[in-house]
Amino acid sequence: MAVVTGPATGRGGGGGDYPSLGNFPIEGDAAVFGFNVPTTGPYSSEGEDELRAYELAAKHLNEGGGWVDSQFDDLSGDGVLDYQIDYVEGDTATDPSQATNSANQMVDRDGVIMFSGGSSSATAIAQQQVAQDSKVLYMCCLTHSNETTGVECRRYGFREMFNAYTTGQALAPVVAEEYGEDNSFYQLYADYSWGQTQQESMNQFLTEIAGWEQVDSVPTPLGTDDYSSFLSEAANSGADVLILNHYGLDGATSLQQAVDAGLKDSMTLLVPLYNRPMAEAAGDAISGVFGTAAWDSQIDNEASNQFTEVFQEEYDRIPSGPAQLAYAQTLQYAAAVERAGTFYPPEVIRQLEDYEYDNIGMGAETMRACDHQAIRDVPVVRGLPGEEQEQGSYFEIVNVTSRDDLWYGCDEGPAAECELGPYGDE
Amino acid sequence: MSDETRRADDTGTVDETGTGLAGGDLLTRWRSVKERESFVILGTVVAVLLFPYLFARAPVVSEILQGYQSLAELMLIWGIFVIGFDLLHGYTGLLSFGHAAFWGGGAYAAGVFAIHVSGSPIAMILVGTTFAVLLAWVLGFLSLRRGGIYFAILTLAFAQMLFYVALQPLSNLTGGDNGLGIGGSTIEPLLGFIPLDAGVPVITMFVDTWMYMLIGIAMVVTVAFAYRVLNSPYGMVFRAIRENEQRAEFVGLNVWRYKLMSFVLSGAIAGLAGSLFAIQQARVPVESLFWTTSGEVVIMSVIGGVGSLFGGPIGAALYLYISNIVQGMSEVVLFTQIDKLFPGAQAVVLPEWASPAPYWHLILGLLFVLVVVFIPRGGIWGGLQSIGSRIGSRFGGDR
Amino acid sequence: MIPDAVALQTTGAIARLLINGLQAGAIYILLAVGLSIILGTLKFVNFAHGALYIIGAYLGLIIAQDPSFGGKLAEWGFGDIGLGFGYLAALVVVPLVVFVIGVLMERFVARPFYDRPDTDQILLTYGIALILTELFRVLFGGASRSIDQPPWARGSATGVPVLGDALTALGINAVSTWRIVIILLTAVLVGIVFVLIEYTDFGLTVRAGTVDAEMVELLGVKLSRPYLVVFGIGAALAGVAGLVGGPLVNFNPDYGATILVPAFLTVVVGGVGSIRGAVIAGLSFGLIQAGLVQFGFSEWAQVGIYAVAAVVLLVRPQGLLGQEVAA
Amino acid sequence: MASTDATESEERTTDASDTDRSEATAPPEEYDGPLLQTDGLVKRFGGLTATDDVNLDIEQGERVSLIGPNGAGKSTIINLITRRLDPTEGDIRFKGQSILGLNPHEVVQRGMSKSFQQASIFPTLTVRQNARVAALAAEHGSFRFNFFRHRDRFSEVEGVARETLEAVGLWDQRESPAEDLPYGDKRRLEIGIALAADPDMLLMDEPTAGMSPEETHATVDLIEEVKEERGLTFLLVEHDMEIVFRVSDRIVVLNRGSVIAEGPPEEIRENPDVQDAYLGGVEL
Repeated sequence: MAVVTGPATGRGGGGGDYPSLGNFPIEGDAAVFGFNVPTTGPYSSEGEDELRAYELAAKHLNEGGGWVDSQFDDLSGDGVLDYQIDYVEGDTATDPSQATNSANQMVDRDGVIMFSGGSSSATAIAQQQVAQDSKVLYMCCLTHSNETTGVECRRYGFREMFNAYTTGQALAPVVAEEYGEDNSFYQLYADYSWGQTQQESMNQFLTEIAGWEQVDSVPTPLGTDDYSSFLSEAANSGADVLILNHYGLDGATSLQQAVDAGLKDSMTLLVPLYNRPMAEAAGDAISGVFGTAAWDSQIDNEASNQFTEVFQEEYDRIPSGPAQLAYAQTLQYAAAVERAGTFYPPEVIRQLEDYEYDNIGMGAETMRACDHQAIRDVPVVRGLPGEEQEQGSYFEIVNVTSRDDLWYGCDEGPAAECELGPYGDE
Repeated sequence: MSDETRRADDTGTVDETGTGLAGGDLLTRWRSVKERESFVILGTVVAVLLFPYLFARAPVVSEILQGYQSLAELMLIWGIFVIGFDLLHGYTGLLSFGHAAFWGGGAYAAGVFAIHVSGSPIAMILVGTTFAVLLAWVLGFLSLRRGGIYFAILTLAFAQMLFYVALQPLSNLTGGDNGLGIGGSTIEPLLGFIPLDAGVPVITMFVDTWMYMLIGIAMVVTVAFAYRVLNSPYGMVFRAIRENEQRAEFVGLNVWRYKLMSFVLSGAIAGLAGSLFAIQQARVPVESLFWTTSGEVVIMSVIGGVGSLFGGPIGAALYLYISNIVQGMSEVVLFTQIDKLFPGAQAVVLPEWASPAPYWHLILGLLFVLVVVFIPRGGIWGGLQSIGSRIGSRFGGDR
Repeated sequence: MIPDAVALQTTGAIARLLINGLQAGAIYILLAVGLSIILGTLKFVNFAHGALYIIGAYLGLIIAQDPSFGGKLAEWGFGDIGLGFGYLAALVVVPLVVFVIGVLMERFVARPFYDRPDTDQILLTYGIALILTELFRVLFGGASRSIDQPPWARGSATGVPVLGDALTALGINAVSTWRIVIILLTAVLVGIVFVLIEYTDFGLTVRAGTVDAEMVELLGVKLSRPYLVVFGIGAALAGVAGLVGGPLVNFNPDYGATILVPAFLTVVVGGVGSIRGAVIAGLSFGLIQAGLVQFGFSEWAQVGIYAVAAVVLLVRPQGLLGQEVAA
Repeated sequence: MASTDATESEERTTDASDTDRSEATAPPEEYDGPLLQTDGLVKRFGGLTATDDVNLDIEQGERVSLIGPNGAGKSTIINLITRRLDPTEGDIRFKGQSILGLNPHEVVQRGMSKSFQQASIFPTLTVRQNARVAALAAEHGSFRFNFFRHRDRFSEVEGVARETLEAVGLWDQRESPAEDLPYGDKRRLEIGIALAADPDMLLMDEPTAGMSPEETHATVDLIEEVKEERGLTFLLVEHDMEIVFRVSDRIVVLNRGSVIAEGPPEEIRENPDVQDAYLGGVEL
């Protein structure tokens, strides 16, 4: 993107003159958002649900409704500043290259002022990079890796979702209470950054908080689709608990295979993170298995219920966790623009940083300035038996672990490795 | 087609440079001019300059095409890659299903160098290309032991092995599954003082930024280089090997060494393209080593036209056009700009079921199979040429 | 004398290695045997072999169960096309249907391309694989699916009478019944094909045609029909692989391409055209993978196969049991 | 090339990646012993002995024909001499030096050229390009690092190509693709390719197979012509006895892998062993 400096004022700039930066100032009457989700490939069911939420968010921003009316006081329900919200959609196919291309297209051709979406950390990290380099804001959606707000963090990216580190923290007290304290556990983990940090976090917190003992932790190579050798070693280890740190569909496969091998009879199974494609694919295998989830419609508070209600009204289906993230992050951006009084990205970023809020159904939260990570609660869930599952409902909420028991300081854990980079107006 | 000798007006196999009858009619002179090296290079320069303007900025045209600058850059980068691939497949007759190794290898080498040593774009290109050359030497040595399908499978297997190595054992260096984030700020200005995202003076309207200039220059250099190679003794030997390997051996040529050279030259160009990719994206996704990347370059090459210098880039452009723009056409609007030509005329919006977006992979697959079945050595460039020569012969009479 | 406990531990470790190696290799073997006989006899390279796996898997799902699909089928109102006839029905129907698909492929895809260069065959079948993958994606959606295990083979094999006791005695405590079924089924199917090719007149014709097709035709034996059958058998094996792999590993339209690469490697390492070679290579891969996992080098399990394959091919370019070497 | 012929299942073992040694150990210039010698040459395929203790001496400038019934082992000997196969036992010397361990192209570089049984040409290249490729190998050796010079800079290559095409009478067709030539012309081109390498010795594997009588006639004329002009040494494998007797100085008769007779044409014609071997086959 050519950065041509010169005086130009966005309409409704309010806060005075800002130079051009990225796709600011907006040309025309509408501010365009980009929704970049997987609409093809194995994660498409998740992507499609995100898209529904994004479209709903755009509709509410323009016409009012949902959280725009009730939760976000900054928003008017009549566009953002003086602009109507328009949007373009893209397909990431859960492939980082494709995600980059699609994001570039939105930024370059469609002139989006903000884009959002993703269902894997690799695609989110790739898009965050596009955002930083082109000075267009990116609101992450579903990305669970520590790196997103750790070593790969970017000034132009914000994450509402929690991460692998906190998953272990959130699960440990819950499973300790459920299964007692004298347990030994065995871990299998997908051998890449997400899996590695996930198993580290499990090891640390199950040992510290639950007082369990790790027997062994074994990496499974990426691309493994037959876990039998690994599972048979696990079964032979004498451990009481088996933790399967595999993401998404790989998680469905390893869990199913563990159940088929009869491991559920002899061991307790745990998975770190549930999502809908995984639950759909795993079916009855998830029954009784603890894990965490981005959000769930059963979380009972005003904002959550309201979102479930409007989503169901619009689409006649129960929203998934990522849908809530998509909806929330779009509104968070819009509200920050209203507070800043301009779409000028550095000002919007400053409004988002260290913002404290309690309006998306996950309790009190802070969007931390040091790593752009939302410090929030984490829902712990347990899988439902196959016959009790229905569309959109695969697990029951067991606990929502409070943010006071979670997270880490700005100088520790993943945050210590984060360097956000420039605002673009320095 | 272009490689077939029936068509003497082919840029890849210029044979009779100007030896024909001098002072023939205009058409003959035109034909002889367009076979000169300088003409080929000049033509490439003009095309490279005009392309991003037409694709991303020109009124009407760019709006109908829905093109944009960064896609134009990507098309050129892949175009370079395909030229390299075609040197091996189209001209030497060796089908590699592992060219991702050189593209991804070059990209990673450039990226790692940028992060740990220097972010100078020129240095990145040199490092990436050199790495690809070395890699090609090793992989060529291993996989050229057998021809035909075995060569295809061996290259595929070795490239996959590299993918898995980058994915895990070397993930500290490569970033593993997350890819290697280089970051736009790590990449230094060109020659130390020209930021890549700054506009190029005077011709900004055409090329926009220095990023494009860098890629465009690389494209011109690649075309000139490939043209030279193809018109050197090597070009002739490569074709001879493709046509009849045994005979080539029995005229006394060291076929094995020439094949290795073809592999290395091809790998070098792929590595150059990979380095540019790393610079343009400021990131190297690990998928750039995955075999689907090798598959993509095969498809581009075949669709564009095997064994022709310009078929490759056309195939690349078409592939990327379909996979990026057609992919997103959730509604098709015909005659978008018609009111500018005929005031009052209305654009036509096709119903949603007629949208090609969900079928873009299918469209590419069908196109690919059709070309393989009916014009395996021609592709789109061959098709264009035969149309061109038909028009030519209508107006110029028989040669 | 080795104390009993240690002995049990050792036999247990070996037994686990064998079982794990066998089950990991079984699917590769099913795919590789089919690929190998097609490549060996017909000299035809089939990059669409993985797509046949996918066809087998989806077909099996439709016949055995009542799945509901996404994709265009759902949009057009045919999202619930499952028949629900049960797994055994699928086990009968799938090989037959995929056999017919294989025969059609030979007749209309492979045959016109026998005289074209090898590379054109690769390109063509690669293109067909792309199209089939896409058709599945468009019709059924991109979501991953799995086939339910039939009730008679559900759960852990340690619960099965006799077999379970034997496994427990060997020190194996985690193996699903379904995996045992796969191992047995693979052994039976590959055995049948082996007998067919090695000990019947049909097999004799096929093998003679492999050596010198021209000569066989001169002797008045028509090879076109045996070729059809060979292609059909190879395809059917891939279809069965999809059907029996479906309950084990989740599949989506892209999975065919994923599984094709190791299958090809199995063929090349085993030696083209050799059933025995494919079996040995498939088993070796399985054992290497299982061994690396068992002895604590699991991060090399994936790379290991490729590295071993590379070494084998450098030392013996024609593969373990390969016959000819055309330089 | 994918030769899947069962009898060729054991290929020569020389690694193609070996470096060129032809230049390094080139034979001395003034060598006047036998040009080609085979010394107790044996080739077994499994249990089958295809070549059994064959000793050939071919003098410089001599024209020798190798004849014998089908399966006598003629092709095997040619394949052994051209280094497509490794002998089981014995030695092959060209210009007095053993060529075992050389690659085919190195043997060609030393001056032994081969014309194939079928017209082995580069089909989609033009006639002139066909000749050029051969001339290039003759002028530049088996490999040279010159991928960045335009081929028009190599006038010596062009000269040889032209000379060759004129010699085989194809200069006028130089711009047509080789595959468009009639069969006889393709064979002439093939011989031309073999000649362009400027060999000392030419192996011809059934040069008139599949030709019409006129084409055969023209080819024989061509051979005679070349023989006169260049003083080449020939080793000819041929079925057509008329040609054999017309062009040969000496004939070697093979049966079941062994030499059963050799001598000048008249002698061979009278030899009872030869007549036995050909019993009912070809009239002599």
